[in-house]
Amino acid sequence: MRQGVIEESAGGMWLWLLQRVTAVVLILGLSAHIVVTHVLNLGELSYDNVAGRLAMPFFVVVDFALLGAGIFHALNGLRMVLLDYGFSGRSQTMLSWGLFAFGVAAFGYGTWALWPWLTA
Amino acid sequence: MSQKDRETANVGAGLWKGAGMWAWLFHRVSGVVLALYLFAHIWVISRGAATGAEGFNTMFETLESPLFIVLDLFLLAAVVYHGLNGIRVLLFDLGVAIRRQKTLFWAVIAASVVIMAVFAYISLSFIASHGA
Amino acid sequence: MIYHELVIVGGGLAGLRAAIEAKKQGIDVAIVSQVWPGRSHSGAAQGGVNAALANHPESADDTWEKHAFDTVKGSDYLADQDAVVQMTKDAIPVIYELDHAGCPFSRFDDGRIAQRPFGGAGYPRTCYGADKTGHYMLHTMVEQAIEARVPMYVEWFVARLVVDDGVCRGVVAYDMVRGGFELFQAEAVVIATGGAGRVYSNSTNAIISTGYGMAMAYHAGVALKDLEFVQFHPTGLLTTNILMTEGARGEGGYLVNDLGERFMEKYAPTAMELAPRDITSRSIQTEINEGRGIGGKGYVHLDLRHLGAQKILEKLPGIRDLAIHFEGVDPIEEPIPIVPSQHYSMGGIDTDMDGRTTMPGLYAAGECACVSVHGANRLGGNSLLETVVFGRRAGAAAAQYIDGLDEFGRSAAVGEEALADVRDRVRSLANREGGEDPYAIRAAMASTMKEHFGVFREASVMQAGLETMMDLKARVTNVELRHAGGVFNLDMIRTFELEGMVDVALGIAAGALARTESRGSHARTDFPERDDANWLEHTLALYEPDGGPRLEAKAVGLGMFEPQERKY
Amino acid sequence: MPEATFRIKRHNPEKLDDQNGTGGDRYDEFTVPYESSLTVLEGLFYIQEALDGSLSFRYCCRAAVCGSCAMYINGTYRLACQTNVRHLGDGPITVEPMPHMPVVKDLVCDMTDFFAKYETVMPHIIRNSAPPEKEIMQSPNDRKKLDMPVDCILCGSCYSSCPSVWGEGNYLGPAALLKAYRFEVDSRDEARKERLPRFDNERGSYRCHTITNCVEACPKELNPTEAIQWLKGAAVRRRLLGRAK
Ligand SMILES: Cc1cc2nc3c(=O)[nH]c(=O)nc-3n(C[C@H](O)[C@H](O)[C@H](O)COP(=O)(O)OP(=O)(O)OC[C@H]3O[C@@H](n4cnc5c(N)ncnc54)[C@H](O)[C@@H]3O)c2cc1C
Ligand code: HEM
Ligand code: SF4
Ligand code: F3S
Ligand code: FES
Repeated sequence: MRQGVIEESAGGMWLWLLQRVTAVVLILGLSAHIVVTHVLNLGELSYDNVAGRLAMPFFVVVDFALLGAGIFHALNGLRMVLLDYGFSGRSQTMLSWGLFAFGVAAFGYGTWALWPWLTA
Repeated sequence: MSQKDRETANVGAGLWKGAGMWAWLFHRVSGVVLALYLFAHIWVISRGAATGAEGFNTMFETLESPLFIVLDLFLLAAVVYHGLNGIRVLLFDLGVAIRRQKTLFWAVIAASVVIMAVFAYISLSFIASHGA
Repeated sequence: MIYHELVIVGGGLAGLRAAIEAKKQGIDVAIVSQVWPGRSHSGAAQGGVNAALANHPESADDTWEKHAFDTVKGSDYLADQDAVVQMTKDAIPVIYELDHAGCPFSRFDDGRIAQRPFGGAGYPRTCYGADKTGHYMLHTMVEQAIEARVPMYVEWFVARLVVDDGVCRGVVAYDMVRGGFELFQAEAVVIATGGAGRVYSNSTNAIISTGYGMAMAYHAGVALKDLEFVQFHPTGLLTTNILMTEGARGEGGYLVNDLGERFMEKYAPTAMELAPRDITSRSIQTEINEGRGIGGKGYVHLDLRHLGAQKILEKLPGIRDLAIHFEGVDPIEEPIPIVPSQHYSMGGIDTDMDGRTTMPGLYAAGECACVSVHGANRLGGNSLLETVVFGRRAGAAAAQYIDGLDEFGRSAAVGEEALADVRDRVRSLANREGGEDPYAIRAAMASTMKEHFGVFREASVMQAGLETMMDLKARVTNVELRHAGGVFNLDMIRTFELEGMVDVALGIAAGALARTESRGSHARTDFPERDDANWLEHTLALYEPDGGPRLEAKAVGLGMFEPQERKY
Repeated sequence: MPEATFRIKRHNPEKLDDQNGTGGDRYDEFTVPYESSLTVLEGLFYIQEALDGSLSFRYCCRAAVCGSCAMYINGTYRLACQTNVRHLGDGPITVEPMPHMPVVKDLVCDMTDFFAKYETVMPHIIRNSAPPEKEIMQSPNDRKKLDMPVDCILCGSCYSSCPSVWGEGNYLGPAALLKAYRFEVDSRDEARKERLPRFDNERGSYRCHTITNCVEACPKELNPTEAIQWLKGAAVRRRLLGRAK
């Protein structure tokens, strides 16, 4: 009975591993992000401030890493949650591709949103 | 399992004795909350690109109202718990301290409380100093 | 109707091994078992399994001949020596085969399979996996059967054999999970249903060890052999009779009476606690009878404290758990209260070395069979061995028998009658009114057997016991079934079992009363000596529907070893 | 004589269309007298024999080695045969089948899926080389690695307790994965790629979220979580770093 399902769901190590890797990126990146924006800059949140920070190459890297890792981690996390509530076989495949497409779109949108800051 | 089987399945309570179950549930809930927030966040930031400096600063003002700061605190709690428990899970993945999962859970809770206390102090004094 | 060329009744070690062997030979074989095979009683075995591997530093010159000698001497010369030779020779490859199949035996430092001393053995030759040997062997065998893709009918209770024209052609079984009876047609049947311990109230056996499989063959006209030889294990827990393995003494445990004496020095000065089970049980019973039980009560102590926590945790972890959970005693801190308890049925379905019975198409192996390799007293660690050695041989013999059949025999449809018969039986049981309570009879039987056919036996006591048993047998015909049909109907299963149990118990009683000598586990106070002139022979019990069995004698297979006095 | 009150959850599939539509589900109370000690299993037998012959439950060894009698007793997973009423304090003893499992009747759960999953992990040794003449050597240290997993009695408690199993019936569950581990860590097992795909996927090890309910539930005090974590690591070592088993 289960044989078919088992074979269909071969793989999974990469997603599992990437969830861990992105978690590490997030924990480092988010700590930095929160400290910089909310602790050091508290009370001084303003367009210029943020723009100035975003122009620094180091923060460009951090923010893009955070954006990518965050999107992946969040979507794959949501996928893991949904898998536990009834997605298997074909619907699992469709879910995965759907979320993948959404992730790419979100990353594109995020980049577009960040763009003016970088070029400002 | 088919629907009928699920219905005849005997759902009981009292499975909540091990800390691991709570740890997982909080992690899952905070994870989903954060995931949904992330996309809201991207959208908010993108408003900056759309409206330019002026609109952005008005938005920040809204965000610095007490209501949003309190909401922010909840969000922060989710991040802090999820992050710390994430480290707990990562340790298990490295094969470390699996048999001490309960102690680690309480450590995560304790650390979360401390961190949140600090943030709450900073935020509340911010609200106080800026007046309502 | 379900058809398989070979049906194996019972998924314990013997049944599994038989099935794997038949499968290897290309036979369409299936196992039908009352419990998932990995839950069979074999899994409760603790101490170990014997083979002259000569791995132990003190057993470098051990050989299968010495193993055979110990076995025959242990049996009080009632074992068939050709079968013993076969078993002890096969023991060595069988253990290696188990190891190759992944059985997690404990190891010596050099990586070889570890061995420990056991009662009645001249050398430490008992291979073990901590104190869970049976569990490890059973799971290994289940895994092998799964790999070999042997179909298993799990939770099917076999109610009777199908006999067509004197040939065994299948079984009728109750499908416990889905309900209803079903006919299994087959060319041959192997019975591997384990022991009959539960006819005694003080048994170490699983609750499903009722001897019903023996009774099925018995009712079909096959003789049961040597039933009167019932092994009492020296060390069962006081309140539950759960076994404390002989391995506990093998690792150095002491038996101590109320005076704090290691009383075994009076009874077996050389072997001490490692005398064979019959002798040790009698010694304990004597201490108790003479008032030296702990506090004058009916038990003595098994003391492991001097072994130290580390050794107990490493070698006897299961024993410790059992003592804690079931007796509330931690062996690291306190001695364990123990009593001799019914443990093993040396007797069983009369078979030859290949598991063949006198009925064509019917085979038996394991504890339900009597080959006989244990004679009047089984040595610890020989029974697990028996299940795999003779399970294999029975599977092979049945396969060969099936290969030799002509096509005509295969296709004939039989057994509808047997199926209808079982259904009628249930209906009539259920329709009876104001009948006997089967559980009252069961309880009366079990305590009668304990009181009247225990460690020591005597004519007048046994006579009274036999009369009670005859009475109970008459009452069984009046039992009433409160619930018929349905799924997982324990009432029905246990009532079926009762009918078989009473007949097996009667066989034990009749055989014990008739045998006017003391031999092995059969110790009569009125006939304390072994009587080779008259009684160096097996007892065969044949079923009579009314009253007790008809007894006959069968010659013992002698050979390598001349009968001599047993001294330890 | 002391007495114990048993509150037993009943389920009879044949009464599925009961007027109250409960599928024959109800709690029945029984009073069981005993002398000095009584296990829950003995109590169930007393009820079946003397009070209600239609009660169904699994049993075999009555010595905590066969795994038949796992149930939910006073809200915890226990082996009925190993649980003495004196351990349970005063008050009625509530006995239910293992939660989140389909029920066959009364306290008997349907274990079909449980065993089917166990079979999919290839629960047997895999050897590729010719067997030696004698035993396959194994150091006591290597043997020690087996101590934990070989004690599993496949009682199903862990499986019933795992939220990842409840959510989606295709997860292999802790018991099957523990079995895969039992062979993967065995120094005598020579599996290369054979068993790996059976557990190295999202119906296998990756579906475990280290919830550790299984550890809490196990009456043999085993640790399936540790085993599953090892399997995840082993897959990475083998697939990514190309290590042998
Ligand atoms: C507590 C204990 C410890 C022991 N320790 C040792 C030891 O250390 N060393 C040693 O050598 N021996 C030991 N023994 C003896 C040994 O374990 C048994 O003799 C042996 O395991 C019997 O195996 P078996 O395959 O014949 O039967 P079992 O393992 O009893 O299997 C019987 C099978 O038959 C099935 N069955 C029975 N009736 C029916 C039916 N009517 N319909 C369908 N299926 C049925 C059951 O489901 C089961 O699968 C011990 C015994 C006990 C009681
Ligand atoms: C702060 C650093 C973070 C760490 C260390 C971290 C760690 C983890 C880990 C290890 C898991 C896997 C849990 C499992 O398999 O059981 C996980 C799951 C998840 N994470 Fe994170 N995470 C972090 C931040 C985030 C963020 C910012 C989001 C949202 C945007 C997020 C959303 C999720 C979700 C939805 C899951 C799935 C939860 C589940 O399966 O129950 N995480 N996280
Ligand atoms: S791991 Fe424990 S709970 Fe799970 S099946 Fe095995 S013994 Fe039962
Ligand atoms: S409860 Fe389930 S999720 Fe993993 S740790 Fe145990 S298998
Ligand atoms: S009856 Fe075997 S574990 Fe309880």
